[in-house]
Amino acid sequence: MPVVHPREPIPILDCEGDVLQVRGLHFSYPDGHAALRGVSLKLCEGDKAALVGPNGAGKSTLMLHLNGILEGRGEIEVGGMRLTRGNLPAIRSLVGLVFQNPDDQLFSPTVFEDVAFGPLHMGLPEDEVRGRVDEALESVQMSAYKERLSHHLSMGEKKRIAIATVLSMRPSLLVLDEPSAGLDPRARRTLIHLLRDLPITMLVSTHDLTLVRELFPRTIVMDEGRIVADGLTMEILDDVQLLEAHGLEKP
Amino acid sequence: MPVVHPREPIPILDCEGDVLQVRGLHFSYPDGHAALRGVSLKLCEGDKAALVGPNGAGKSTLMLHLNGILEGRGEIEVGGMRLTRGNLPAIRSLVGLVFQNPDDQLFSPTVFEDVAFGPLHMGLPEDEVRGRVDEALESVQMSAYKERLSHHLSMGEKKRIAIATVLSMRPSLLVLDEPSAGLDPRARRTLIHLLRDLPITMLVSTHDLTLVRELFPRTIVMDEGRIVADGLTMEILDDVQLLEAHGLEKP
Amino acid sequence: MHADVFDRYHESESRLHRLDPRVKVAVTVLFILSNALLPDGAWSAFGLTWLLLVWANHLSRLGVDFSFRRSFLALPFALAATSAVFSPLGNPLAEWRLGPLTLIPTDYGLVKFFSILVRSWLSVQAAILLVAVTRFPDMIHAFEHLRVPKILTTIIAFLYRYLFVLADEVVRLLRARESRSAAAPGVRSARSVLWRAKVTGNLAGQLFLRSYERSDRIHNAMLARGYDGNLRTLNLHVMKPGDWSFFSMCVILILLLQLIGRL
Amino acid sequence: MNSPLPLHIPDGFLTVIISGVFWAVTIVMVGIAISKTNKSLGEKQVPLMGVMAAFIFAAQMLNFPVAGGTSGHFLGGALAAIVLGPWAAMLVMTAVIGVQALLFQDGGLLAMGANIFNMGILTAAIGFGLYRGVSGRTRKIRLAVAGCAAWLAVVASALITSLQLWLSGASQLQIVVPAMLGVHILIGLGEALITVAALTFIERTRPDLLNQESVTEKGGRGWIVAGVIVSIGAVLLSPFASTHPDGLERVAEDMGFLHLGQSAPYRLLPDYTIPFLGATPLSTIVAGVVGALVVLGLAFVLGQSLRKAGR
Ligand SMILES: Nc1ncnc2c1ncn2[C@@H]1O[C@H](COP(=O)(O)OP(=O)(O)OP(=O)(O)O)[C@@H](O)[C@H]1O
Ligand SMILES: Nc1ncnc2c1ncn2[C@@H]1O[C@H](COP(=O)(O)OP(=O)(O)OP(=O)(O)O)[C@@H](O)[C@H]1O
Ligand SMILES: [Mg+2]
Ligand SMILES: [Mg+2]
Repeated sequence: MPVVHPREPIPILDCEGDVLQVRGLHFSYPDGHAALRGVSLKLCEGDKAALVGPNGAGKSTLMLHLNGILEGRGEIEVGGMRLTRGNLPAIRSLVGLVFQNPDDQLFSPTVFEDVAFGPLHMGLPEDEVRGRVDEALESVQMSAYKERLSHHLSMGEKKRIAIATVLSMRPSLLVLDEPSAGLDPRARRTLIHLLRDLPITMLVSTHDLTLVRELFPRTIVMDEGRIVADGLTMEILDDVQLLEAHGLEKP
Repeated sequence: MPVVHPREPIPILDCEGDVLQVRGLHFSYPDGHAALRGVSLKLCEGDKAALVGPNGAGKSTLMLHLNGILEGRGEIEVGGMRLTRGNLPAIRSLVGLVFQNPDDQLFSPTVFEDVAFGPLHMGLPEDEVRGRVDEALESVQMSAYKERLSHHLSMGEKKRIAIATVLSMRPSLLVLDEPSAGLDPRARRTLIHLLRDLPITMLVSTHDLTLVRELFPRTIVMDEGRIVADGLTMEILDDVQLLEAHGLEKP
Repeated sequence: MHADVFDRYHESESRLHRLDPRVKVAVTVLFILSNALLPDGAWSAFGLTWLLLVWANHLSRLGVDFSFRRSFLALPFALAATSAVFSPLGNPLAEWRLGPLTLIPTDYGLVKFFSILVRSWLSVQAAILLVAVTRFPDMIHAFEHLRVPKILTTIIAFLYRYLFVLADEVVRLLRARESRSAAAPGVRSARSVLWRAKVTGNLAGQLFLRSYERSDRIHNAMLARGYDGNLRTLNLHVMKPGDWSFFSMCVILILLLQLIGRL
Repeated sequence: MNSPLPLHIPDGFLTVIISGVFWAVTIVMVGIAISKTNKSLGEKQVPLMGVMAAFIFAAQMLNFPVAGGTSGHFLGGALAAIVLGPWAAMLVMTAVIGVQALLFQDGGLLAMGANIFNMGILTAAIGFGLYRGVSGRTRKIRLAVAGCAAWLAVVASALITSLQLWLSGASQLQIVVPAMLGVHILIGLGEALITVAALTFIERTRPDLLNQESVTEKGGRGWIVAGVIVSIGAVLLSPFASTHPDGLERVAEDMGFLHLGQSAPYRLLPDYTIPFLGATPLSTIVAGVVGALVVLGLAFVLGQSLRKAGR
């Protein structure tokens, strides 16, 4: 059941950017490779945007900037707060970043400990932490897995737990890096339902254009460290020339 | 350009199994988990078959049996030769197994050494080894990469080299475990062309049903350690009920 | 994949790059040995040794100050040698009181200290130049040819290969930890040091298990390609007359240095 | 990539004699290790050792913030010995130290024998020997001992490093021993905590690995004896070395080395001479007290955290 896309263009690009504003972001890796060459981007409350582009476009690099793990030239504002070194901890409680590979995300022995890490580190009292863990596991439908060892879970289960680890921090922006890679069709379907039902602003990078069509009203195309298109998914996925030019394929 | 599937059914299942015959294969992991519960399968010269099924179906486990890395109950014949401990070396030179993650497959510092590893361990003379390395790299169009260091390669390049490492052994059966996972559309396209042009019998496990439709005339569906369907791709991919029942989706 | 920064090899077209890796390894070891054998205070010999290095830098076409610019690695360790200044031998130069300690630098001690620094600095430069002009896999071959047990060289080859893979993994794990190291506004974050050490221990345990399981998969991949416990390698390098002559020349130069140092 | 510890001796600091002696010991030990692991692991050993070496290397990148911008680091020698067995751990550490020297110039080539001995062989003996001694005991005791072994391994490495420097005339005993020990007593704490946590993790997720005969190669009593002796030696030697800095040197003088040392073209054991006498009673006492306090504190902290974990 693909999302019903409105027929007339909605004014996405005029939004205020109340959740996220990125202005003129430049970044080069230590080896000199320029991965971001001036990225500007706005996200509003409730936006669900897909970030697509070929390997090496800079998607993951951009995402790592959104909660200050990488530091480039340019301005980033999250929830109206300018990202600086000083307020990194606060920003990180607003932006929940989920990495492509859940094995990179889950570093504690049990599911509970992993989901509790964020809230614990935020200095919340124990009761509150337990409450949040339960709630986060509930919303990814993994409550029964609380005491399981992360190591022994299947890929699809790990993905959900990985999402729970940031949900427990109650972020106002969820940033997911290739959430559907390596999932079998059933797990992928479950993930789609999960993402559709989460009432959070999200930015999701993916190579899976079928997923994009089903789930995201808005699509942002990156290539070579720049944003080359930003608009309604149905329009972008119809633009065969644009897709071809950036190593993508019509789903 | 999807492969043109013949309209009338070709007699796949009646083939002699001159390349591979598996009869009643059972296997349990040391922890007691029964991963294969009676698998029977035949492959003929020139077959290109896809092996699909949900996570945990036993696809990888089956593949590890085909060249004797795992040893289950049941019979396996490769090229008319019964697989026993005694003829493992001979069987391994007939079956080329490529793992999902090329980082597990490419364990030597340089591309050349990796591609030479198989032929060297078959005890071939140096000249012959060098000749085979050149030939294998040629057929995956990576001749220019001979002296490169494996860790400098991109994912797509690593995948091709991984295939070359078994091609240099001149296998009569190529077994690939999820070759397209993690590739962007462009790299995936290149891989599809490569596999289409290789004139070798192959068995390929994948979650990518679009790839299956484009590349393989024959599809084998596994679930819970058994083969639940085996036939023409176009028929199997049209059988929505079958797909649903085994966690798959019509592409 | 992106831990490439670890690589110390510098691509260039030069006499040194083309030299047989065995020669490079052997000459470097002799050079370092010669430094260690030169007596303290043999300044002229040290100076000539340094000229030899500059010449080698020039041969490498990486720039005459290539190894110099990267040679301050051993500096932190020099701290440990500062106490050599207070050697009881030789004539006292001063007397410092530092709490209960009485420190007396001596002329002998100073000579000793600077000799150690110079030796170490020259040796580090030689090693830097060696890895800059020799690809690491070739260096491993050189050790193989020089009769280092094959098991050891192969373990090192594996270490080199998977260093990059695992280092990437560590970077990603550290990122995951960092990205969730948040603080609610107004609440003082930061748990106890003990808790943090435990989290780090979890990362180490996690990494260990993954490495261990990966080694299983690699073992499978090796078996699949006919590995039976006997490692075979191609003879990748052949000593050419040019290699021999370069080697002999270096040996003669080093012997000369020793002679000069002892005059 | 810099190593977290100033334990990798660069070239130029050790005399040829000291380098040679430790190279000889190391070569013998590594030779034994090769044949032992070959027997116990067979064809599996190469990929296992190789990847484990990469693991140690990568694990040394792990750090955790302690306070005021400093951070704790992980060395891994004791952990490797506990999970892989002593011989395998020696090979793994040999490869690690070899690559650190060759690729990163972290530690010298001539000094490599000594470095391997200090950080590979010694830590393996202490780590495995002590842990093996309590193999039948409860989980808490095993973890506590593992922690102590990890701490001791670091401290012993630091101690022997200072002794080698002193024997080479590159530093004065009464300065370098307290300095090195002081730093590494603290670094060892981080090492102990991480080792215990990592072992806890492994016990929870793959307990089979810690009881696996083939990998851990349960050696006989020899290891326990060796581990305990080396540890006791390290513990006793540090105050001795600090309080009697003139001991060895007086022997040297009596035997006429001093004279020999000054006239020979290259001195056998330079600086075997009388240092300024009555030097530093206070500093060594302080080092000893700090050491004892730290051990007590460590035991206490471990007990607490284990009680919590066991709840
Ligand atoms: N640590 C690093 N050091 C140097 N270059 C890097 C590093 N990480 C990424 N790059 C380079 O930066 C560019 C952008 O990388 P990035 O990972 O952001 O791409 P991506 O769009 O996420 O690609 P993919 O779809 O493959 O995940 C690439 O060219 C990549 O090679
Ligand atoms: N080493 C192991 N020990 C115990 N059980 C295992 C092991 N490896 C796999 N299994 C289990 O065996 C079953 C089959 O696993 P297998 O890897 O063959 O599945 P697969 O079809 O390849 O799945 P995927 O699509 O996720 O790769 C799964 O239930 C899995 O959990
Ligand atoms: Mg990415
Ligand atoms: Mg699989």
